[in-house]
Amino acid sequence: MNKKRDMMISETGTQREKEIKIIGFLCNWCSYGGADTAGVCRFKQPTDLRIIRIPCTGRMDPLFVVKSLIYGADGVLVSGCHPKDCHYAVGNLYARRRMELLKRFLPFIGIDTNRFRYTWVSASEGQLWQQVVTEFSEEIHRLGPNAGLNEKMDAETALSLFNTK
Amino acid sequence: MRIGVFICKCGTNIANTVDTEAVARKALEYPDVVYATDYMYTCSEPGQEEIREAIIKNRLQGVVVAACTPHMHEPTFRRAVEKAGLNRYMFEQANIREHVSWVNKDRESNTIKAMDLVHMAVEKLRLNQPLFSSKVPINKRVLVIGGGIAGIQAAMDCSDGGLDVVMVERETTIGGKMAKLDKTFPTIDCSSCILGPKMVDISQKENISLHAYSEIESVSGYIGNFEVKIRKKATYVDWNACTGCGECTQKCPSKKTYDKFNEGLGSTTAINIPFPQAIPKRARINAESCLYLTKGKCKKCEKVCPADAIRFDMEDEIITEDVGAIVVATGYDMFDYSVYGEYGGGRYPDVITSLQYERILSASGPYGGHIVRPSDGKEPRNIVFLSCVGSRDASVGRPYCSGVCCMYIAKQAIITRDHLPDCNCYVSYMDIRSPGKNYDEFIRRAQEEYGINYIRGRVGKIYPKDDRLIVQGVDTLMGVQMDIEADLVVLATGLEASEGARELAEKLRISYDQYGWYMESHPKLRPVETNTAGVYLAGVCQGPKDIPASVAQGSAAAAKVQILFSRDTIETDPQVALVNERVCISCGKCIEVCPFGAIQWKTLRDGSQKAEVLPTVCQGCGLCNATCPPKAVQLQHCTDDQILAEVNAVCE
Amino acid sequence: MPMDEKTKTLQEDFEKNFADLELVIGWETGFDRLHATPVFIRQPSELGKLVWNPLCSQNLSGYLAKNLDASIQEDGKKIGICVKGCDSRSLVALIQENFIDRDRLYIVGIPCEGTVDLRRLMHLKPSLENVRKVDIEGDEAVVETDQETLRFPIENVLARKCLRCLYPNPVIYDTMIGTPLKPRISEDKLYSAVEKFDTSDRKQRLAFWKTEFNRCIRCYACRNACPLCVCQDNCIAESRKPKWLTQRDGIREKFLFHMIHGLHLAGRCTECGE
Amino acid sequence: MAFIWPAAVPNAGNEIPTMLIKEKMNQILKDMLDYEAGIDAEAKPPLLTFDPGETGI
Repeated sequence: MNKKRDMMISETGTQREKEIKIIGFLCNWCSYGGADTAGVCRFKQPTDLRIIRIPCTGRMDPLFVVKSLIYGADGVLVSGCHPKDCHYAVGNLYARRRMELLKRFLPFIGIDTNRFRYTWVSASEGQLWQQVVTEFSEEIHRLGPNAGLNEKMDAETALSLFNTK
Repeated sequence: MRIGVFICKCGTNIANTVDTEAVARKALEYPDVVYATDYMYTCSEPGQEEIREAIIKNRLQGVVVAACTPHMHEPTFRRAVEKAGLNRYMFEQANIREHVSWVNKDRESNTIKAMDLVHMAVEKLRLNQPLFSSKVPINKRVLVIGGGIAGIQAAMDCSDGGLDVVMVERETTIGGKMAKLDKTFPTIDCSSCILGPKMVDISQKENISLHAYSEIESVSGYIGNFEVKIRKKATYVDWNACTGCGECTQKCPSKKTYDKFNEGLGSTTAINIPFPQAIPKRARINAESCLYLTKGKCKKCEKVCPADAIRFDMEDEIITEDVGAIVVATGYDMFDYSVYGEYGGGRYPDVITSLQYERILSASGPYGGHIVRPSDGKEPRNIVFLSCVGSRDASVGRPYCSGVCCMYIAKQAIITRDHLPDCNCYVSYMDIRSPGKNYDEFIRRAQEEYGINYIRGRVGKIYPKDDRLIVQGVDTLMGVQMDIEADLVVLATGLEASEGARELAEKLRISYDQYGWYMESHPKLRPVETNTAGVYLAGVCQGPKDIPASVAQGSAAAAKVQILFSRDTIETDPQVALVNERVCISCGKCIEVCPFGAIQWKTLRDGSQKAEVLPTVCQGCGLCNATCPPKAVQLQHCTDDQILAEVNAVCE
Repeated sequence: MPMDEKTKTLQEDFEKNFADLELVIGWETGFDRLHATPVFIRQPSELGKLVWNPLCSQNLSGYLAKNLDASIQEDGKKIGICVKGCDSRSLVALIQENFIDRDRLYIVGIPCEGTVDLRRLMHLKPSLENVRKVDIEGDEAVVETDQETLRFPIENVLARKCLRCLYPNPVIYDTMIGTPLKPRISEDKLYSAVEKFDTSDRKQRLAFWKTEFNRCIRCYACRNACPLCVCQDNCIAESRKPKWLTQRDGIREKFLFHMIHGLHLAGRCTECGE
Repeated sequence: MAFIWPAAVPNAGNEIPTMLIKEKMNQILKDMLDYEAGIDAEAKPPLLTFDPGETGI
């Protein structure tokens, strides 16, 4: 899979460190609007974020985040309406419990929790959105590409890593 | 599947920092993409024409447009796609302007990002299904809950608009709190003079069926097709026979019943008619205090009644009404003044609430309009009005301002000065809130013309001294402590949600805030609608407001109902959840989390129960889809597979 | 109250109430005295099979939601079920989610000293055979065989879930057999294993889980044994539409399956050790 | 290659410690919402409900 990504880069001529890809799950009513506002105001942002539009953060099953991180996404950002501002009244109230549970669970299975972040951005907060994307992208660049659980790491190397405790 | 991709240059907005040709070329490599081009202004007439032609020429089955934000032109492109014969949901829009070209200048990484976004849109489109909105007939009857001025206004407007109206009122008479008022601000015109005719209209209109002394038992169904069960509480009087002559009320021996209409000033008989202009003007027997119903003696009213209307064996009756829309106008209750122990509310007879004082002022009140002290019936020489009792005070859980007290204090003081010119009126206030038309002038008149002493400060304590009351407070403007010997103290108690408002909200599945005020769907833009389709709000139940605002909201809610009923059927939004019955394990989690009660049990032939989504009620939030363990329920146009397709497009 | 006395009172209690029971779920001695297996008794005569000893470790409430449709009330007959402390918590969790109707059950709660983990027992004494009785006295496990009586310190043979048991006494029951017992662990040390595991470095934990989950062959036994996993044959691990997991054998798929199981049990799992 | 079992996790046989995952989940929920499953038959599972007043999340 990554072969395709590298080929794309070499095709455009400049050899760059592997492209960082961040998946953003944005709620359609608030955060997607906030990202639009940031765009309309031309607030400069890094280009690593790929936005997926969902009707509400209540639609976010924590499994989407886990699957993204396991299958190689370098970072996952979930953003929705501020609590009590949800277009569906309670969607984000359910979501914040699920996201916080996931945020505290990820380190236990060895996934760096800084690769996942959830925030609340309303449709008018373009400035805040720029800040969230910029900060998160820098954080993910610092962490580097996420190997995910690629097959290459066989048992021996895993064990060697482990037994050096 | 044959997909066409259109990359919009949007003039220079996109073309400046995104290589649209490369993105179009790249798009051809994605699976199922058979046609890809970039175009100057895709959203323009010629642009849409280009899409239409490309669909026909290349027999496209789906279209991806990479341009601005879907919030802007998704409807436009969907119509264009529909005009060309495709289903409007076989379309995806990638946002490469606000999210790409406008936020970064690096042309090369912008192009890569645009390619990825187009790839994600293509992957999602490959899993899109054509969706069709269904038409559901509307039952053009409206239910108005609450017979106060807001409810009356809503019912009148709907009825004038030719709609059948069902009004349910909890008390025996409509009129709500306004019927208890003597005069209304700022024009001091008599409350029953402006309310009475409207109440009579309600009773005389053929298309309004009034259920007084009734409560909502249960509400089921959805917008356009609500089924409401109404509990007609037992009045022990057959209202068809009763003419409201009042003979029984004279002869009834049990005189000690709590007079709810007069807020407990004086008492009334067990069988009573609240006030002369009551609509419907019918008697009701109070089961707790009627000698026959409690001890089995008496039955005097039965003997005296000329119309033989007394029915001691009467039971509650549940009736069902099918309606298409519901207007909630359940009004408010006054704050319980006994919470402020230091004011002696409930302990000293001469410390009364403002509503009790209204009854004292009112000609149909217990004292026939003469201002006297409830304790000894003497005319007061000093009256102190206290504002913000149970408002703007977080310590008693009422941090909000009730909005109307400053105005009605001034009105009550002015009327008092009219009745008793030599009676001194003091108003202890924190701030004066008089925002309406002629409101502040009214307060100014109270101070200057009627010589009412406005003292800025909060009263600390009220204690009796022989037969008078010492009101201990402070005058912050003069910087002195003040003690007034008052004959009568009127507490301007704040407004709070009416008792039972929360239970009703749960039945209607509308939400309310922590004070019990009902939640409008948008505080500024949609104040009379709720998040539950088909349920509208009017009056104070949505938040403290005065009579003009309540009437305005009554008309607004009626207008919303008219809009809803202007069509014979409702077109449902097809982006709703759908249950795959073979996968559903009947765990009921979706029903528990659905904020709109859009999912119900459906019993299959073999008796097993599966979840079923009502397309008209579902708002498409997707909570059920995220909660369902076996993923039996899928939000159409945003299914798990479609989101996973986009995730996989990025993660490769 | 010693074990065999508990067995007797257990049988008597069910005998007494068998009139309004249609089924009694309990344990009986398995193919040898060292194993106990669940038993479904429909005739009062079979009540003699019921037994209670430290080998009855299976969580019987699992059968209620998954196999028997315990949510529909038939002719007023109830289902009798024996539950230890941990099993009763699973029962409550099932009732919380309306999988079972509480008044459809006649629950007999048994405060439990702990169940013996046979693998640990075999680990200590591989040559163990023709066992006659296994008992727990104080903090020792007593295994009587034809030849000798063996005594093991309880920490070496108890199942892992019993070593950290906070609820030996049933949280829900109609009758209780025996007197309540003291929990074997205090509240704060309940998650000591997890806290200790958290101290290791993140990379090592990832490697540890990758190695462990690599050994998983996705036989789904853990899912089928879990009393709260009621999706059974509709599990998204095996579903084509929506396609969360493929049947490909790879660390990603296995890892994701265990995440699905874990996340779906979040806030529901009662650590019954099944 | 003998697999050295981390002492932190007492384990009888060679089973995969899946219960560690569930214990961690329960620990988080105990800290976050002070909730324990299977204790109160009327309580609603935490992820099936919400509390508008809660902070810190």
